[in-house]
Amino acid sequence: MIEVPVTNNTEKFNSATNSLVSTTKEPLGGKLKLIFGIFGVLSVIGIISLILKITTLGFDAKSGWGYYAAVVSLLLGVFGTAPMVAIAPTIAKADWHRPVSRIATMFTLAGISTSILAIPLIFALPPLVVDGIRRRSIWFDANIYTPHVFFGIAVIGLFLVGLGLLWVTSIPDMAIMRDHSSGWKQRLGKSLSRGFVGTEGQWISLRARIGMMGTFYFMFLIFVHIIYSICFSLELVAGWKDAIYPMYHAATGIQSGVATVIIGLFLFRKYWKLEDHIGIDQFWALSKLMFATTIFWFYFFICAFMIFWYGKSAINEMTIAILVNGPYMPVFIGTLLLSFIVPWWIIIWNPVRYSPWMLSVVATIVLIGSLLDRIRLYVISWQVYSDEMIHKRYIPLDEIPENMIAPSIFDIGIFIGFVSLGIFAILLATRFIPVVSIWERHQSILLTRHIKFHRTEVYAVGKPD
Amino acid sequence: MQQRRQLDEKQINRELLNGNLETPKWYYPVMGVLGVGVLIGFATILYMFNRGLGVTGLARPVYWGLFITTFVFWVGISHAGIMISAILRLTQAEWRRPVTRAAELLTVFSLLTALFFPLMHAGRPWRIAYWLIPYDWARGIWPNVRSPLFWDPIAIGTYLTGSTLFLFVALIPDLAILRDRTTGIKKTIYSMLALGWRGNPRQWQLQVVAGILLSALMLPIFVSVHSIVSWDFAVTPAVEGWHSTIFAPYFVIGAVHSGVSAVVTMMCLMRWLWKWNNYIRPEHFDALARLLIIVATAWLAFTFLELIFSLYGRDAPEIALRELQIFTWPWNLIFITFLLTGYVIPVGCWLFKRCRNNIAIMFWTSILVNVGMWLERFLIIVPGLARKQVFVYTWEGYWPSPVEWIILVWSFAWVSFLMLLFARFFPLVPLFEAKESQVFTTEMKVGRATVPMVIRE
Amino acid sequence: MVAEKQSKFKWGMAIDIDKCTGCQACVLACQSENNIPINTEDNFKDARGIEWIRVERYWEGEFPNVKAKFIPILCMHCDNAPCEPVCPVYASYHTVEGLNVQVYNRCVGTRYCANGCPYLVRFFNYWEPEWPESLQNQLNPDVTVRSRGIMEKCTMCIQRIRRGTRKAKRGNNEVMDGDISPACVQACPTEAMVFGNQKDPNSKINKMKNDKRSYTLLDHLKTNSNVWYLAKVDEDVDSHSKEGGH
Amino acid sequence: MSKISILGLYDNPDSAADALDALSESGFDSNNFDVLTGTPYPEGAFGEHVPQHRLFRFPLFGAIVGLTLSVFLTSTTQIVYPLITGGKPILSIFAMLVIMYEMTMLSAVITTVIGILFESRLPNISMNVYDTRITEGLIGVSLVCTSDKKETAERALNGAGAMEIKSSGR
Repeated sequence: MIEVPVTNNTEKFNSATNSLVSTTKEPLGGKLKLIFGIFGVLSVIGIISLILKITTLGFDAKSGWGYYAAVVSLLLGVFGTAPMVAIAPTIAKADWHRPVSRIATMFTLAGISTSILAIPLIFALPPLVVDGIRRRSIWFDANIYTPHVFFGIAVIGLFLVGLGLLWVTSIPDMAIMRDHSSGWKQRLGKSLSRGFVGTEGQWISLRARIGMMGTFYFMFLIFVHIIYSICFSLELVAGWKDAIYPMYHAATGIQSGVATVIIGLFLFRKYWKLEDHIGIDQFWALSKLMFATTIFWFYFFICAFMIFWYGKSAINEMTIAILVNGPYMPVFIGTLLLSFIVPWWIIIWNPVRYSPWMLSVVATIVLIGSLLDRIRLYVISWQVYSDEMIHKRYIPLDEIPENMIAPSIFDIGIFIGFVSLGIFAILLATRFIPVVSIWERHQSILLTRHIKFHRTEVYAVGKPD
Repeated sequence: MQQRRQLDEKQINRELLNGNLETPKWYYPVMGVLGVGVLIGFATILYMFNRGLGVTGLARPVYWGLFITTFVFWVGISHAGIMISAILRLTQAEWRRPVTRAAELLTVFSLLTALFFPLMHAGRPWRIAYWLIPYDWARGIWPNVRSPLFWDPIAIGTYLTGSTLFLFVALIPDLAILRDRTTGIKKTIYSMLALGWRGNPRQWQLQVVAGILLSALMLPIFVSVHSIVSWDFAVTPAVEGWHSTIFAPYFVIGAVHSGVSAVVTMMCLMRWLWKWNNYIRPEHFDALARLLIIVATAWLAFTFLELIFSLYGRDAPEIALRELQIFTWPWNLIFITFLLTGYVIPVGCWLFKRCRNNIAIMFWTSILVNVGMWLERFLIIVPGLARKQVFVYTWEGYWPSPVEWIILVWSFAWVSFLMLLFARFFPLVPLFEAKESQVFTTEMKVGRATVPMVIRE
Repeated sequence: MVAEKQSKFKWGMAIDIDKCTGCQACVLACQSENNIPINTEDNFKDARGIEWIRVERYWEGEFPNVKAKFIPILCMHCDNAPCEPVCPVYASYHTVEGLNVQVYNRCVGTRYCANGCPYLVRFFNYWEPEWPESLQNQLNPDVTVRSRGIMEKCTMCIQRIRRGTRKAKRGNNEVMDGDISPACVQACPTEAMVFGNQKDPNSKINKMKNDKRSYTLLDHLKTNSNVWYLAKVDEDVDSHSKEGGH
Repeated sequence: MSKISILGLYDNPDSAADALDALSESGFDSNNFDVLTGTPYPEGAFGEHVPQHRLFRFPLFGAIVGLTLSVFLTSTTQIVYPLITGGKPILSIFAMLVIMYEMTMLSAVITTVIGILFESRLPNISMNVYDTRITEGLIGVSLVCTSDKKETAERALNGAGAMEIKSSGR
């Protein structure tokens, strides 16, 4: 057994604290104000587009809501599932997650745009009873507005739980802000850290709370994905019966979440000068996650497709026409390329997985692929919906529309605006919350060592329970 | 968490080879009992071949019954090996080390057993070679690549070949240890099998890389095998209860659930039979039980999605099927038993740390899981066929005949027999992994506390 | 698909439910024509009886206004037959004449086709078939006796089709509508069943299948079956009655 | 001049590492000596020459072979015997996909295993001297040299504190 020398880490701790606390001050100098301004303006444009869309379109023109629903779905994936990158490795006790977890968790703040966007969509969703007849629904005989209410609660709940998760995981950092800064930051840190001084009891309860909040967030997330995917697309297409679809939705959501975290990590690392804290290991581990989720996209897709293709019944043929070779076939091919083939082929090469910027390019491709995927799924669902058709056993092939519809100018405004709103919320938060969690950084300083092993040097990781 | 236990190589050799270098006292009696079971089983199979499939309980429209259930069950169990050795190897979980070999072995033997069942359930098993290989070239016809039943042997063959090779590659260093500990004819055989292993850095490096590379290659096969098995069922639009898109991942996660539970059962037995208390420790059970909680919960979620979507269409035959499956005697009893044993009781136990660390409790709960998982397959296959489409004129039930039950029991005896036979000649716990774990773990002092450390290169 | 166009024939059947009395003559005719083992009471109790064609009976209405409805069900010889692609050994495939045939010699008895079939018209030989001494000489020499362990099903009396086409060829004639008829069609006392070539534009079956009463069973599965049913005419109920494709 | 093989046995990794250093100093080529252990040690733990392997080429090669073979097999068996089943196209690409996938993986696994054996130079039938105690925890340093250098080698091995030195000619 190799002796591990006892080292004094105080110096490392202090330098980590100082450099990370200073990131909340002026990482970019004057440019930061400009960036804030741009995202702020874009967010305002998004909100204006939203209001205009509601006033000009109304809730009855269902086919006009397809792109809107696709954007909500995309944001549920991009912003909603990003914290899973922090939660899952924490539960699995992987040691690489420590510098990543804060950035991933901060995306819960961007959930504000999902929550705002989701509420108008609830009004556009047709009730469970259409023309006096109950339509097919996973809510069976429940009250006719059950999905509306449940989805509203779930989306807001997801946002609140996310905020809770962010707060719980940053309590020790709040205490650090209280001790190492001045002015409003100090006051805010004091009130948010709730008297955290780092006693053993406080750490134990902190860990328990993080575990609970993480699990809770995960369950909420899966719940939201299941409800959203079923109620806002699958149920609108008469005859579409696809049990794997909610899981497909969640898995692809996680794929886009991982992509978001990679891009976020890359940008923060580069422009906030965090090279000391975020290593290549993190990108390496994230690339593996990305690889796995990319393969999941194809797996879940082929699971459904194979059944439909082989089954060949009228319902199956209709489903394939809607999802694959119907009017949205070009979009589907784009998805297949950008969500699976291209990222998969790039990411199997080891050098790519070591290179942050290459990985970010792949992540961007994946995000575009996710957008196309959501367009393919949601726009047609809202396009084929009609009050007469919904009660049929299935939609006959000749009733499926021949052309895809184009997004309106408001849809584009909403998409850009609300993505910006999410980013704006995160940028605002970085003025106060360090983008790399200081306490977890300390933990990794404490628990990882380069030690001498006979004639070589090895890297040892402590695994406390 | 791993408690560190300082063991030197001599002690590891002595303790882990205790079943190979000498025969344990219980060995022959146990093998005798199992051997009788195996013989009875083979006699029953021959009887069935001789008389025809009329001796089973199969009847229209339930053309597939216990045999296919058991086939799916054993293929499910076979997912233990790669789940444990590949996924845990890739995620660098230290606690996988003592379990990998046994899990891979279970994969190989359960696949071998699983292959018997489609063979047996065929009407003319002596012509089955034709299904796999076109033995009669003059006929000018090849197997139908569009048939899921042709995908099956290809997928299972791939998985079996891959697992066997994986098992062998990881066995080479241990064969070298056995070669060094034996004499005479045994030494010659072990020497030949060990391929002249010397243990130089090149060989060790390749051994480590091989583990990772083969795991990465086996993982996609592992997922595809049970997906393909599930597609046997899911592609048929005629059977409403089968034609579901969720089947592939649902079967895979169910297979992982039952496979990992089977590994737990096996670990308990290994600990009791060979007294490997230094290697198979409560924390291993703890870690596996935690993994199982997650797997089981995901599996339950899939079960409910499947159920919800079967009722979602509001089709009469589908509702009739679920009525049979959930509310009609005796299926309601089976359904309740399946839920209780497959999820509620085991997961309820595993939530408590005390149960996770108690080997007897882990043993019984893991057996319960597999009872539940067998019933699950039975519940999917048989009622699905019994209530096929709207032709109420031909709704029939099915209950297995004694011949089928005997063959079911035989399959368990057969797998155990093969496992014990293997354990007599080869070590079940990988010795070099146990030694590697001694080298690659250390501990550090943080204040007064001692924190175990893992060395990464 | 290309091969199918080359053939002059595409066989099909139409059954007028309105004319069906449920007399079971077709069942009996099929039984004796095709060397099907005798279905004893025990066979039926085990649900192992083999009936290539069966007459399903549905009661409708409450007593005393009860109506019996009969529907003969045989292999639909679907163009998109779910039973065909699942067979690993091509024992079940589609001929160029539009028939779904079972090649006994290839069959290994996986019974997968029977699971794929939504109409439940495929049968498995659990035992070696046996006939009482008195019936030994009754067996049809044109039809193979199926050994145990293989699937069998309605062939549309392919032996009669072959004989008919051969005869026409020998005499350099065209096969005329009504020249060929399977045993069940021949035996039907009310002429409810009609067999014919769908590629012959003047054939009776073409007229029947284009009738406004015509439907196919389980058409939502889009099996494209080649057996058409003509719905029962019933003042009380609309034309698409319960036994039809649901 | 005949070649001989010499084996020095050590009971701890540090003296084995010293022995390697001593052998290098005595002018032996590092390709000719080797450390034998019963346990995998981290790479370079004895200051040995870290071997390079090209294992990753094998599965790639295997995958390409398997894919080609399966594409050929599945497409020709369908095209040459065009039996229509269930209205599916004669060339059913999605059904072929399954078999192509499995065969690709199978041949990748097989070539990987061949690659592993090849790259770790197994089976090894050389008669170099060996000691069974290596699998019991001792560390062996083995060396192949011409017989006239035997003395130098033994001196180097002894200098590092060898428990025992074995040698054999061949």
